[in-house]
Amino acid sequence: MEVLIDIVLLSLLVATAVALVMVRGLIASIMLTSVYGLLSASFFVTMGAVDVAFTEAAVGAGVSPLLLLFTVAVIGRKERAPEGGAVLVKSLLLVVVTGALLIVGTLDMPPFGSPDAPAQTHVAPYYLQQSGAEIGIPNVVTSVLASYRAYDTLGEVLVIFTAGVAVILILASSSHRGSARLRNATVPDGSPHTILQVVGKILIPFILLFAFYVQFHGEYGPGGGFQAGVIFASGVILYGLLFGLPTVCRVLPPPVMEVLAALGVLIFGLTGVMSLLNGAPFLDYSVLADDPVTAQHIGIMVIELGVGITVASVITAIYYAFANQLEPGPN
Amino acid sequence: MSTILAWTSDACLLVGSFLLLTGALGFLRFNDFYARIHACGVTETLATALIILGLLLQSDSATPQFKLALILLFVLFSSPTASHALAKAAWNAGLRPRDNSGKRGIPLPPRER
Amino acid sequence: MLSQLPVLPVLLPLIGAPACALLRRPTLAWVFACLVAVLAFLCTVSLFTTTWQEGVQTYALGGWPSPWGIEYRIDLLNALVLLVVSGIGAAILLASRASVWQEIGETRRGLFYVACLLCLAGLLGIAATGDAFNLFVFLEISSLSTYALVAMGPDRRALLAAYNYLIMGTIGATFILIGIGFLYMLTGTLSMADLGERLPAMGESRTAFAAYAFIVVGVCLKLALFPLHLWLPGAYTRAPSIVTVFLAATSTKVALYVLIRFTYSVFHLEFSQLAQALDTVFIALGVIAVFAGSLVAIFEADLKRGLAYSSVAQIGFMVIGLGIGTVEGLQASLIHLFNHALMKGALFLALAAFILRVGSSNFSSLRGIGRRMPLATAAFVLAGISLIGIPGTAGFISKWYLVLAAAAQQQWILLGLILAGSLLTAVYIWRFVETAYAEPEGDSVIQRNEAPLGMLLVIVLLALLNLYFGFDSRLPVETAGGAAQALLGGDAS
Amino acid sequence: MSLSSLVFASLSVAPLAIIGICLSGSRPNLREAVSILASAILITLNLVLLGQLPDGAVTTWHSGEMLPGLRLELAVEPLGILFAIIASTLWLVTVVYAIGYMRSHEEQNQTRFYAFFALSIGCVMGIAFAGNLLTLFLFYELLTLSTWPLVVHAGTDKARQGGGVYLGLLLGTSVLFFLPAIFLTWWTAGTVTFTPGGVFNADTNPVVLSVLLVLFVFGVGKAAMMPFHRWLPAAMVAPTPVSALLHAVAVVKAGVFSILKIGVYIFGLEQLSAAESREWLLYLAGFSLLAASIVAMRQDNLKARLAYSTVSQLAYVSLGVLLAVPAGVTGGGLQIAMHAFGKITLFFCAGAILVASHKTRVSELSGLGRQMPFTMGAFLLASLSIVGLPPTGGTWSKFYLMLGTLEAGALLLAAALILSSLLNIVYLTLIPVRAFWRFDGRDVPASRADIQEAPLACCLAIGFTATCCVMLFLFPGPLLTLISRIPGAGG
Amino acid sequence: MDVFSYFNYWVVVVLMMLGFFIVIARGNLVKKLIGLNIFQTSVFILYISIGNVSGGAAPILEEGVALYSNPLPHVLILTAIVVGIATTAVGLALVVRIHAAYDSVEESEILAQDEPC
Repeated sequence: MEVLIDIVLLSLLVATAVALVMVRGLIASIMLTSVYGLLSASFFVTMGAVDVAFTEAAVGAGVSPLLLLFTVAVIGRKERAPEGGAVLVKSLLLVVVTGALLIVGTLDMPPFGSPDAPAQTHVAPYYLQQSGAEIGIPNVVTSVLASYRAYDTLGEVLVIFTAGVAVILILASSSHRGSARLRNATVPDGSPHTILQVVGKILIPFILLFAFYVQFHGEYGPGGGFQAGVIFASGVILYGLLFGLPTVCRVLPPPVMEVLAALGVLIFGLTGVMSLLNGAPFLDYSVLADDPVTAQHIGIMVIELGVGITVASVITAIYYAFANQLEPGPN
Repeated sequence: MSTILAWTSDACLLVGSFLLLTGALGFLRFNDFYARIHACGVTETLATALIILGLLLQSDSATPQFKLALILLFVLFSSPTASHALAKAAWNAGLRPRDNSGKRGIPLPPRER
Repeated sequence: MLSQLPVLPVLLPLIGAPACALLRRPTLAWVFACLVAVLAFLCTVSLFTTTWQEGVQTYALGGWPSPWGIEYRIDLLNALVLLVVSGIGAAILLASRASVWQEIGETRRGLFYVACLLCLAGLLGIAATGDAFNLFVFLEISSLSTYALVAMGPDRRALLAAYNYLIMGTIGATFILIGIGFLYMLTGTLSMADLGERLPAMGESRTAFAAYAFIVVGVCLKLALFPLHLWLPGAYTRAPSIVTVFLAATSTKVALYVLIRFTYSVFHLEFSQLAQALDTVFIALGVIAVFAGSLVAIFEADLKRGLAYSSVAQIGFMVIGLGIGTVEGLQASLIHLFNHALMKGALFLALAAFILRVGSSNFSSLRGIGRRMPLATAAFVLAGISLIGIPGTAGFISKWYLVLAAAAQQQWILLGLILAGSLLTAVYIWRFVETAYAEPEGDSVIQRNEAPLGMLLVIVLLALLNLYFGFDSRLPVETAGGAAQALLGGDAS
Repeated sequence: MSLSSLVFASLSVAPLAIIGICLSGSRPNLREAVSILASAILITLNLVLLGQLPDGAVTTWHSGEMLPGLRLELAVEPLGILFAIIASTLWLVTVVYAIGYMRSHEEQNQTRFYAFFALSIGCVMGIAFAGNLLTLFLFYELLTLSTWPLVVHAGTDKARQGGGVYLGLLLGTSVLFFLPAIFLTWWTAGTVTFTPGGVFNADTNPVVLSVLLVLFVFGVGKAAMMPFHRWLPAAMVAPTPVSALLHAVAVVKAGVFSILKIGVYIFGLEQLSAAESREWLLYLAGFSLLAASIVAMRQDNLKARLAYSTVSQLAYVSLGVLLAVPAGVTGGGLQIAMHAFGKITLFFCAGAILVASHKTRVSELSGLGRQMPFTMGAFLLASLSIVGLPPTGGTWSKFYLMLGTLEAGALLLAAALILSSLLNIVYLTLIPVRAFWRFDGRDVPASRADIQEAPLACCLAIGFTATCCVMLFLFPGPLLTLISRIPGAGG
Repeated sequence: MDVFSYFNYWVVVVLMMLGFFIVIARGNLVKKLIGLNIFQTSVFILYISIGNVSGGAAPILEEGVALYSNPLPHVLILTAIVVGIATTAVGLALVVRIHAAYDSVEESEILAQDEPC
């Protein structure tokens, strides 16, 4: 049964990718990207990677197409016919060579799904067997993410922070530093989205609530700071789409978002510095409490919070920066 | 009792899937944008509801049931709203419904001109 | 606190970047960034001496030992690269103010320094980490910030250059990711030290071969090794002057480090029969890079672009050393890594000063610059002479060891090619000297207009370091020798 | 003063002079006074050094190791002292000459000229006192770089083109041949320090020696061995004092001096004669000196003719070394000195003619002896010295070189030397002869009536060097004594 | 199962190459980024496939479950997804600015406006 679902999903993925190669027009491409993200998320579920699936659904099928759509709204949806001739031949050649190399690489791989493969027998078993005792939370992915490889996660937060800085830097105009201008204009469109606004008003609080649930439930089930941040930001973006950029900017001013983004990273980083100051290695949570397991709990909680804050505020700030490009006015 | 529940659940899932299929068929076969939205929107709302209902009946602990119920609620809100948003966007962009012959059928209401 | 030393150089800019983002005033951000970079450099110096005296320093992040956690393993190679990157980084930030204030708009300056610190943190993180995946993460931090920094260039072509760099860089990073994935599949570990131990046990595996191939291609994209260098000239030319200095002096060095690390620490003895072929490829590509890069540089009308191509050529020299594949070759490569950072740092920084004062890096507008900015020009010439490899400068030491390595392998043709390549360097450096001193002035009256003091001091310092390390080369030579010996073990020499 | 502080003092005169020149740039008189004073001090220092000259080569200073077995070294030895004294003396003379020339020619950027001039002399001192190949190479390259601004002094396109050839050939040969040769020497012998008798073991592979010899001879591009002589005529675009400096004092002499030094202290005569490539290099030198003479004959431009004459005369020195016999070395050493004084006089004369009459072509000089008897007289003396006829110093160098060829049994080369001297007479000595005696019958053209002798400073310099040519013939003793102390010159 | 074991990897390879092809063959700057997205997502699929254990449950510890899938690749890919979206965001920001500067997002049209860069 699992194999069947597997094959179906993979076939759909291939079909989507092929369609992406064939299709012309950016809107269609973006929709296919979204479909691709959703399909791969489903695939991840069948592979047992629920956390990844959650994230991919939020990012691959959500945020990423959203950003693409914003871009297309600015630049237009047209796409020229693809280059033929030499470019095509060269690209095909390159792809075929690379692909062949990859195929050759797969030939000596351990069989798919084998429990005896080195990947399954060397480091991973330690996490599965020891994390219960050492960290004390059921979600092993969170244990590894937030404690064993917390430094990677710090790097990840920094990546998203960097992206925020980069987007704001790139899209900043000469007249303002922040990601958006606060203006008094109301919703520019003549016809208010009454129905959408009503439904939005009902749903958005629940979306935000759900974000908090995901944030703090990450230790027990799929979820965590990153997913929570994305969901929170989606709520904010939805609000912005329905009620206009100025409205949402009044609620969450762009400068505040920038400060929050930095603060999130700092919360994470300074947690590590705390250990450092107490003579333990960076990000060693054991100094946070007397009981090592409790200490791990506290540590994970705090850094997940940092992750959540940064992700939510960076994605919101990126949204502001892009949405600002849509606003008419001197830019 | 459990047998009846199982049967009901299976029936819900089956009908739900069938409705989804018809929705997809309609989406592919109809030649008018609004008709396509209609096909998807209507069937999807019911189909999703049925499928979640079927899953609800299969589950035996409280947490998943609660979550499924929330999802159902969410879908009931979002799915029609999404259809509405699509149709409204198309209308605002100037797209008008067509009749079965493929010609523009419904005239513009005077207010819109 | 001494036990925390290995993590501090990375940690300081890493925490410093978000803190810097909280500062609203650009001047404050600049001061803060400088402070952080200088502190990081001091930590690196201390780390370097510790490593020098006591050998490899390990540091388990989060208290989880490798391979379960992420570990920093600082050996001489790491220490050397860290030293170069943090030293040059600090120097450049200190010198940057005038140039940044001219080229970067008011609204962007504060975040510009945040991005600089992020880039620095990323590069240092790559150079320090002992974990393959952690390396990827920090690679992305440095890359993303670099894309933004390049896009800050004054010309609209900067945007396109940044975009091209983004596409190429991301393809490279994804290739590295694929390689790391294959490695994990084979061995079940991500720690580089652990990988190095477990890979040989896997025997001659095609998966390992593919992994290596993908990592090499990915890194070479970042390294801008010919023919994967296409992004480099655009990015270097269009980026703000300070960013160009920073990239040229640090980023390719780190990429070379990654290449060396993967080739010798992770994959070492495993590709015994393949090594030969691979070495030949490296040498061939290196030689082509040297000649192609230099030739383009000679005929380039824009000095900045010329120097960018010169970087392609110099990377060629480093890769040749790597390709020779002996302790001497590797040592030469590392010495050149060190020296080239000094040379290109001085050259591009002096160029930044020219652009600051003249407004263009075109040869035609640099006429008579030698009289307008005598000290900066002199420093440029000194660094240029070092680039050529005249005795008495650091560049000579690099070339000497490279020639030594080639001679030890009886590769006389290669030796000749290396020398001929150096000669091409002389041509484009001299072209500048000619422009700066001998050409008649343009119609404007030349007035003495030296670079701002802070910038000038750093330029002169870097140029003098070129001289210093030409006479007292113990630091790079012995470090590189030790590092090369440690990497290759008793295998060669 | 100790030996090492003397050497340091010699080396630091030029840098100090540069500072003085730059500081006094706005006041020409003071500036030139600084130059003259500096050169006088330098001569004195070198003479003192000569008085304290120890036997063999004595290392006076060395730096820390730049690379294993490689460091900067300074050493005192007879050949170096000889070279230093010649160079410093001629610096003084050239400065005096330049005062007259530059002022009456109204050249631009004179401060730069004098500063780089001093810098070149500083480099020459470095070359003279270099204790090993690396140090020699370092100063050799510095000399190339510091003379380049002098070559392109005029700043015209033609000057830049000439400068390009100059730099390209000199840098190119040194990087492509000289540097590998140093490397190979270090690789084979383990040291690059100048050692009397050479650094190579008796069992060194002769093939390696052959290769090395070729690399050195071509690598020292300043020796202008054909086919790498093109830079010398190309550098003729420079002002005359510069040409004098390049051809008589600094650059070319640095080249042949390096060759001589390498022959004596790196190879040693025994190992030198073991190198098989010596044979055909000898013949190349022979060919070079003949061919350059023939080319010189065909040049109408006076300076170009002198340039090719230099190419030819330099080949004498190379030939002397390559003979690998004591007389050859002595002849080579003498030739450096004699040619220096002879050629610098010729260039001074050429410059004086240019300043006074604005003539650059040989064919225009007929009859000029009437207007410029002093200059033309000096020209005659100097050309005799170049040819090697009494009563001039050139006689001795040619004599020893002939002796060397005979000692080595190379009769063909002896014939080449004689033939070349004959050619010298044709293309050099005939110029003043025609200027004096072959008057073409017509009256002096009106334009010539106002031609007078060159400025006093020029005449002073010319007179001094011409006198030196004669004095060296009459009193060659001290010079010969000094040269005989060169290891291998058979004292 | 044996045949399928490689089939799975091969499909992933095909997916990766389709993405890669879009990146290098398409001239539209947005389309290139979409291709990059697909390329990266496919690599994620590769990683998750590596961590798959037949019959393994999601790595959330539960009483009575013995076989879990490998959590480590999941952690890595969580990070990689973030990296992916970060790259996309920066790339799109660049595209918006490029459009403002050149009024086009087609590579050939942009290159025609400048000498090669």
